[in-house]
Amino acid sequence: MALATESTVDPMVPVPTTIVDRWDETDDTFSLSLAPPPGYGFEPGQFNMLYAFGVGEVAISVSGDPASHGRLVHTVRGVGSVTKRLRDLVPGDVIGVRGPFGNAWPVTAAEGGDLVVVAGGIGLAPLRPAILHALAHRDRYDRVVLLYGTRTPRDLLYADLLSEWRGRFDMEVLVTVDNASQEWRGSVGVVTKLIGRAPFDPKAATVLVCGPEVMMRFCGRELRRRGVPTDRIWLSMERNMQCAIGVCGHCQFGPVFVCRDGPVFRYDDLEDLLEIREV
Amino acid sequence: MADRPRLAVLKFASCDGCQLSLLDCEDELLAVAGAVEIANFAEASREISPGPYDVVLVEGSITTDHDAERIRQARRDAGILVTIGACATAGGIQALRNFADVGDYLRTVYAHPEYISTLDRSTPVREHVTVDYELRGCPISKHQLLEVLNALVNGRRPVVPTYAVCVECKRSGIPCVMVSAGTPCLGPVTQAGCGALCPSYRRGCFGCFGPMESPNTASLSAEWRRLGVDDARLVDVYRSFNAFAEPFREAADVR
Amino acid sequence: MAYVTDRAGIDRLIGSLVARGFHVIGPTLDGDVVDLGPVGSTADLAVGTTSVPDAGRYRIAGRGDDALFGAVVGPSSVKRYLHPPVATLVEARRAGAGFTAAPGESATPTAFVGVRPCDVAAVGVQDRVFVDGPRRDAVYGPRRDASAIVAVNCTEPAATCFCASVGTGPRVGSGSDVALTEVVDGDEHWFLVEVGSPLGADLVDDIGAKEATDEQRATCDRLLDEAAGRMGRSLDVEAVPDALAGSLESPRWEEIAGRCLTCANCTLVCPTCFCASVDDHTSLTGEEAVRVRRWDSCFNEEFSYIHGGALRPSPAARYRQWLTHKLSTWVDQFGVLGCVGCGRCITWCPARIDITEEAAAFQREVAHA
Amino acid sequence: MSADRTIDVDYLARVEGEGSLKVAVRDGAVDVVEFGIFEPPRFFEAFLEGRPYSDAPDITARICGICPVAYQMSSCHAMERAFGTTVGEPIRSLRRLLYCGEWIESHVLHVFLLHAPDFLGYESAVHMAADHREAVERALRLKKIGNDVVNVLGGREIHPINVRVGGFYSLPPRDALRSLPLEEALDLARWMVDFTATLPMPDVEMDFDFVSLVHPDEYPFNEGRIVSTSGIDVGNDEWDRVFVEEHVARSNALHARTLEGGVYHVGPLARYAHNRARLSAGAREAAERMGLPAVVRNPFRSIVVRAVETLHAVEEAMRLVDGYDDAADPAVVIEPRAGTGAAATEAPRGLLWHRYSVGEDGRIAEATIVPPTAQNQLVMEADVRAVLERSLHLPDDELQWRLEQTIRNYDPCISCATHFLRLEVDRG
Ligand SMILES: Cc1cc2nc3c(=O)[nH]c(=O)nc-3n(C[C@H](O)[C@H](O)[C@H](O)COP(=O)(O)OP(=O)(O)OC[C@H]3O[C@@H](n4cnc5c(N)ncnc54)[C@H](O)[C@@H]3O)c2cc1C
Ligand code: SF4
Ligand code: SF4
Ligand code: SF4
Repeated sequence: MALATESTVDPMVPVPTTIVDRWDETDDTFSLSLAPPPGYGFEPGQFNMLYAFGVGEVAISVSGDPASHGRLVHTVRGVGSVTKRLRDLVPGDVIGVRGPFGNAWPVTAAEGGDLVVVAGGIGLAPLRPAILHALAHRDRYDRVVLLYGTRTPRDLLYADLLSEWRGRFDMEVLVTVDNASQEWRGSVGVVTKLIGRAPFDPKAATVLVCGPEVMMRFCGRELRRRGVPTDRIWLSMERNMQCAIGVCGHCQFGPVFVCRDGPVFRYDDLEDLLEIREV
Repeated sequence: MADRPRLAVLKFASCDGCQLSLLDCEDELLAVAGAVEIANFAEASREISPGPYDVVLVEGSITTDHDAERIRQARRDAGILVTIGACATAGGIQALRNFADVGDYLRTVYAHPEYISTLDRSTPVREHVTVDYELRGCPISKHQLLEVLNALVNGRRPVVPTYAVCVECKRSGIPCVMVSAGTPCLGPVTQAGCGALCPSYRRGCFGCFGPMESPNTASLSAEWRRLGVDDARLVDVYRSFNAFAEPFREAADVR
Repeated sequence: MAYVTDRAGIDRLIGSLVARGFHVIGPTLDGDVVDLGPVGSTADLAVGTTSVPDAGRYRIAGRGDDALFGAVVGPSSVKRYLHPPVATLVEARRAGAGFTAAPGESATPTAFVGVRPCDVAAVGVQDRVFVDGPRRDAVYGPRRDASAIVAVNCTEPAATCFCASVGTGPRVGSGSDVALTEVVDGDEHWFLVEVGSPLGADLVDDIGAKEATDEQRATCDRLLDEAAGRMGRSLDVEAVPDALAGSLESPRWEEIAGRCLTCANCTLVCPTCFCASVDDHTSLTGEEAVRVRRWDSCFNEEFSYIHGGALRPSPAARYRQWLTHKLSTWVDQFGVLGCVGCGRCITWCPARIDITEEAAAFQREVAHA
Repeated sequence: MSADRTIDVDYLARVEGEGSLKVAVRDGAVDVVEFGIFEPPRFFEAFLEGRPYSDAPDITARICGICPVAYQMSSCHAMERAFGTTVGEPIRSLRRLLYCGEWIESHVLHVFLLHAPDFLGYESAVHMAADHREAVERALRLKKIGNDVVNVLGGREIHPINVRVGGFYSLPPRDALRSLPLEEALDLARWMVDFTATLPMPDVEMDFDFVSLVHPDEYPFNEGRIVSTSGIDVGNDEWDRVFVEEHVARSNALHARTLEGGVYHVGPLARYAHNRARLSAGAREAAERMGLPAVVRNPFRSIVVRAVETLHAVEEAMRLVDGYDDAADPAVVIEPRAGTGAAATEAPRGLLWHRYSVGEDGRIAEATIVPPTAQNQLVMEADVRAVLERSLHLPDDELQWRLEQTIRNYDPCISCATHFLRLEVDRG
C-alpha cells in the first residue's frame, strides 16, 4: 500500500510521519527510522520522497528490511539543503513521506543463480533491502556476493552489518576503498577492480549495481567483459526528481523516466545511452 | 540559524537603490525587523553595532583602495555574504570607467582631480572576496531580497533562478515584443528576476539583471542586427548597467 | 449530424456555457497579439483580426471581415489553464511537533472556445502525461474534468502550420465537445456545428442550430481539404523519430547551439511541453510552507541539476534533449509524438530556429550516412 | 565642559549615501564645520558623453535610487528642449502624477523612517515602532501608496522602466490608475501633517536665500522659472549664469553658490516659500491649521512642510487621475537634432538641473547635472554652525545627535551629490 495515494487523492501531498529513531552511519551519512502507517510495504529498490518542512523534498531509497513492517528506514547522505536539514532532525520530529515509488530489484528473477551486488558509496543503501531479502531467503540463491567500494574506510556504511555479513559462510563480501590510511588492511582501488576476482558464475549470476553513474558505467563494461549477459545486469539510476510520478520531466534519461520506468533498469536497455555525454 | 540572525547592510559605490529596496518592503519591513536583528544599516539607523553578522548584504562596487579594504573586513565579519544589485555583482554603471581613462573622467567632472582618490576600475565584490549569494538587478527585485532573507532565516535554499527573462515573460503571458513588434529585447540573454518587467510595458529588456546562465549574445546580436540595430548601438546596449559582466563585455567587442 | 448557425448562435453558445457555470476562454486581442483571454460574448473575441506568423515573427492584421476566429494559434494554449504556469501543490502548516499538509489548488470549470485542432490534439497528449499515467496529477486532472472544448477547424493555415503532416488537423479529431467550421464568404458568414460529446449535444440544443444542408457540408469539406494542401511546413512523422534516435552524437547539435539562445521560449509556448519544477516557500516566521510548481524547461541549466552539478551543462545537450523528446522519445514514453504541428515554437523563437527544418536536416544526415 | 571640542561623525546615518561631519570648537567658539562627502565618485557626466540621447533617463536615474524619477524628469525635459519638442496631454499630467508618487514615497521615507526618530529620540524607525507601532505602520502604508503610483506608471519604484524621452513606453490603463487607493492616502496624509506638527521643535530661525521653481498656475514639479528670495528669476537654461559650482578638498561633490558667492537653500522650504498660494486646497488649509507662516525659516520645521507637500501630492494625484484618459499615444515622436537643452525640476529634496548638448548623430556631446544636495551643502554647514553656537551647552553625544538632525533637515542625498559635474577644467 502506498502512502500518498491511500491517504489522499493527491499524490503530491506528503504524509506527515514521525521519526522514531535516527543514528549516524558515517561522518556525513545517517539513517532515519520512521513509523509508517499500518500496512505500508515496499519492495527492495523502491524509494520515497521525503519532505523536510519548508525546506524541500528529496528522493531517498528505502534502506531497511522489507520484512520488517514496523519500521521504515532510510539512509541519507547530507549533501545539500534538504538532506542536511533531515540530518539535523531528532526522534519525535515529523517529516513528510510520499511513496513508495519506482520499480524493484529483480530479486525473484535472480533466484536459482548467483546474486551479485555491486555498490559504491551511498549506493549500498538501496541495495541493502535486496541483500536482506536474499539472506532471508538464502536457500533460493546460489552464491550471494557483495562488492562494495567507498572513497575511504571512514565512508563505509553499515560497519556492524558488514562485519556480520563477512562472518557468514554463505555470503562473500569484498570491500575496497579508493584512498586508505595506514591502518587499512583491506584492498585499495575502485570497486570495478573487484569484479574480476569475485567468486561467482558469470553465466548464472544476476548483478545489481548502484553507485555514481561513472562507477556504474565502468562496472557494466567490466561485468560484460567477465561474461555476464547484459540482460542480467541491473542498475539503479539517479536523476533530479521533483514529482516521482512522471509529470515534472526532470528525471528523463533518453526514452525513460527514471521515477516511473526505474529507478532500476536493465543494463542492456541503457548501455548505449550511458556512453553518450549529457543525456 | 540560532534565534534572530544579525543583519548588516553595507554600502559601497552605488545609488542606494538596492538597499532602499529593503525599506520599500513596506508590508514586510516590521516583520523582517522582528525576524532578524538589524545590527548595522546606516541608511536606516544610527545604532550601528559591530560585527560579526550572520548575514551581510553588500550594495555597491569597489572603486577605491579604502573600499577594497572595507570589503575584506566585511567578509571577515560575515557569516553569509550576499551581494545585491548590478553594482555589487558586476561593477554597475560606474564600471563604464573600466573602458576609459579615469584621468579623463576626473578632469571632466572635477576641477581639482587631485582631491579625489579613486581606483581606475569599478569591480564587482566577487573579484575581491568570496560571495555566497548574488542578487542581480539594477535595482534588485525586492521580492528576491525578501526571498533570500526568508530562505536564510528558514534554512532553505533561496529560489533565485538563473535562466532567461523569457521564462518569466512567457509564464506571465506577456506578448513577446521581439517577435510580435520587432522591438529588440535582451530578455533571451538576461537573467530572470524582474518578472519580465520591460516587455510587460512593451519595452525591450535592456539587461539590467545581467547575463543569464548560458547567454548566447552572438546569436541574439545577429537577430538585433536583422531588426535594424547597428554595431555602435549594440556596444551601447551591452555596455550599460552590467557592462563589466564577462559575457556582456565580450559581446560589446564587436569589432 | 451537422448543424449551422450564425454569430448570434455563437453568442448563445457562449451564454449557454456561462449559464452552465463555465468560465469561458477564447482568442482575444491582447495588444500586438491574438491570445487566449476571458470571453463574455463574441464581442470579446478578436473579431476581424488575422495573424501572420512566420519564423521568429508574428504580426496581426485586419481581415476586412467579421470573422470571429480569423487568427491561428497565439502564444498561449489550453495548457496555460489546465497546467497553469504557477500552481500551489501543497500548503503545509506547523502543528505541534509536526505539521499538516493539504492540496493547494481547486478547479474552476472552464470552457475553451475557438480551440484549433492542433491544440485539441495537444490536450489529448497532455492527458496521457497527467491523467493516463500511473498516478493522476491533482492539478491537471480536476481542471481537465471540469473543462469543455469548442473547437474550430482550420480553413486558413499559416506559414508555420504543419498539422496536416502530423495528423492532428486541419479538421479536429476526437476530443472536442463541439467543433465549428467558420465560413466567411462575401456577405455570407456562418458556422458549421458538429457535436463531439453529450455535453456538445446539449449545447447545440441550447443554441437552436438548424440542420446543415449537404451543400454547406460540402463547402466545409472542400475548404478543409484545400487547407490541408496549403500548410506552410511539414514534418515526416514516419522517419523523424528514428532519425533523431540515431543522431545523438551528430555534430549538428553544436551547430544549432550556435544559434539557440537557450531562452526556453519554444518549450513554454509548446502546448504539450509539461516540464515543471517545484519550489519551496515559507512564511517569514516559518509557520507556513508552500510547495509551488512552476513551468520549467529542459533549456534551463538547473533543470538537470543533481548534487554535484547540472547533467546537461551544454546548450547543445539541452537542445538535443528538447528536440529528441518532442519528436522521438515522446513516442517511447507516451505512444504519441510530442509535437502537434501548431508551429508555435517556430514563431516564438527569437532566433528563428525551425523544428521542421532541424528535423529534416537530421533526417537528411541519417539518409546520407 | 572644555572649551576645545571636536566632534567627528565619520559615517552619517539615516542619510542616503556616505557623508561625514566634522566640527571643531576652539576657545568656546565654533572654528571648523565641514560636511564631507566621501561617497566615491561615479562620473556620470563623463560617461554620458557619446551615449545616445535616449539613454539619458535610464542612466541618470542610477545616480540616485531615492529620487530616480527626478532624474528621469529633468533629463527628459532637457532633451526635449534640445530637440524643440513639447509633449501634450496626457503625458504632461502623467509625468506630474509620477512625480507625485515619488514625492509621497520619498517624503514619507524621510519624515518617518529617517527624520522623525531624531525628534522623538529613537535610533531608528524600527526602534520608534516599539513605542509608536501604529504611526510607523500608517507611514509605511502611505509610503507604499506613493510607491504604488510610481509602480503603475513606471513599472517599479526604483529606476522605473517606462519613462522615455518623449513620454512613456506604454500608458497605464485607466482602471489601473483609478484603483490606486488615493482616498486612503488622503486620510493618511492629513494625519501625517498632524503628526509632524506635534513633534518637539528646536527653535532656530535662519535667513535663507530660497531657490526653487515657480510656476504661475501650479505648485512646481516639472516646469517653472528658477526664482530666489534674493531676486534671481531666470529660465531653466540660465542656471549657470546665476550659480557657480566649486570643488573643495573635503568633498567628492561640488558645492554650488550664487554668482555673488551667496549661500542658498533648495528643497521643500524654498518651494513652499515661493509657491504656497498654489498648494492644493487641502494642503493650504492644513498649513494654515498648523500655523505655518508664509515663509518658514526654522529648518527643523521642514518636516512639517514635507508633510504638507505630501498632502499636496496626494490631492494633486487624485485630480490627475480623475482627468486621465488612456486613449492616446504613449509618446511623441522624437526627431533628434544637434542642440542644447536644459531643464530644472523639483526633486523631493530640491531643484535638480540638467543640461545636455546633443550632436547631429543624436549622441550626447556634453552633460551637466546639478543635484539638490550639492546646492545645499553650504547652507547645511551654515545651519550646523548656527545650531552649534546655540547648543554648546549640550554634552557631546546630545550635541552630535542634534547636529546630525540638523543635517537631516535637508534630507541630503549623498549618492546624488557625488557624481556630477560640469565639463569645466580648472587650469588654475
Ligand atoms: C531514486 C533515487 C534514490 C535516491 N536514494 C538516495 C538514498 O537512499 N540516500 C541518499 O543519500 N540519496 C539518495 N538519492 C539522492 C538524493 O535524492 C539527493 O542527494 C538529494 O536530492 C540531495 O538533495 P539536497 O537538497 O540535500 O541537495 P542539493 O544538492 O542541495 O539539492 C538537490 C536538489 O535541489 C535542487 N538544487 C539544489 N541546488 C541547486 C542549484 N544550485 N541549482 C539548481 N538546483 C539545485 C535540485 O532541484 C535538486 O533536486 C536518491 C536519488 C534518487 C533519484
Ligand atoms: S519579450 Fe523579450 S523577454 Fe519576453 S519572450 Fe520576448 S525576447 Fe524574451
Ligand atoms: S526586463 Fe530587463 S531591463 Fe527590464 S527590468 Fe527586467 S532585467 Fe531589467
Ligand atoms: S530553440 Fe529558440 S526558443 Fe527555443 S530555446 Fe533555442 S532560441 Fe529559445
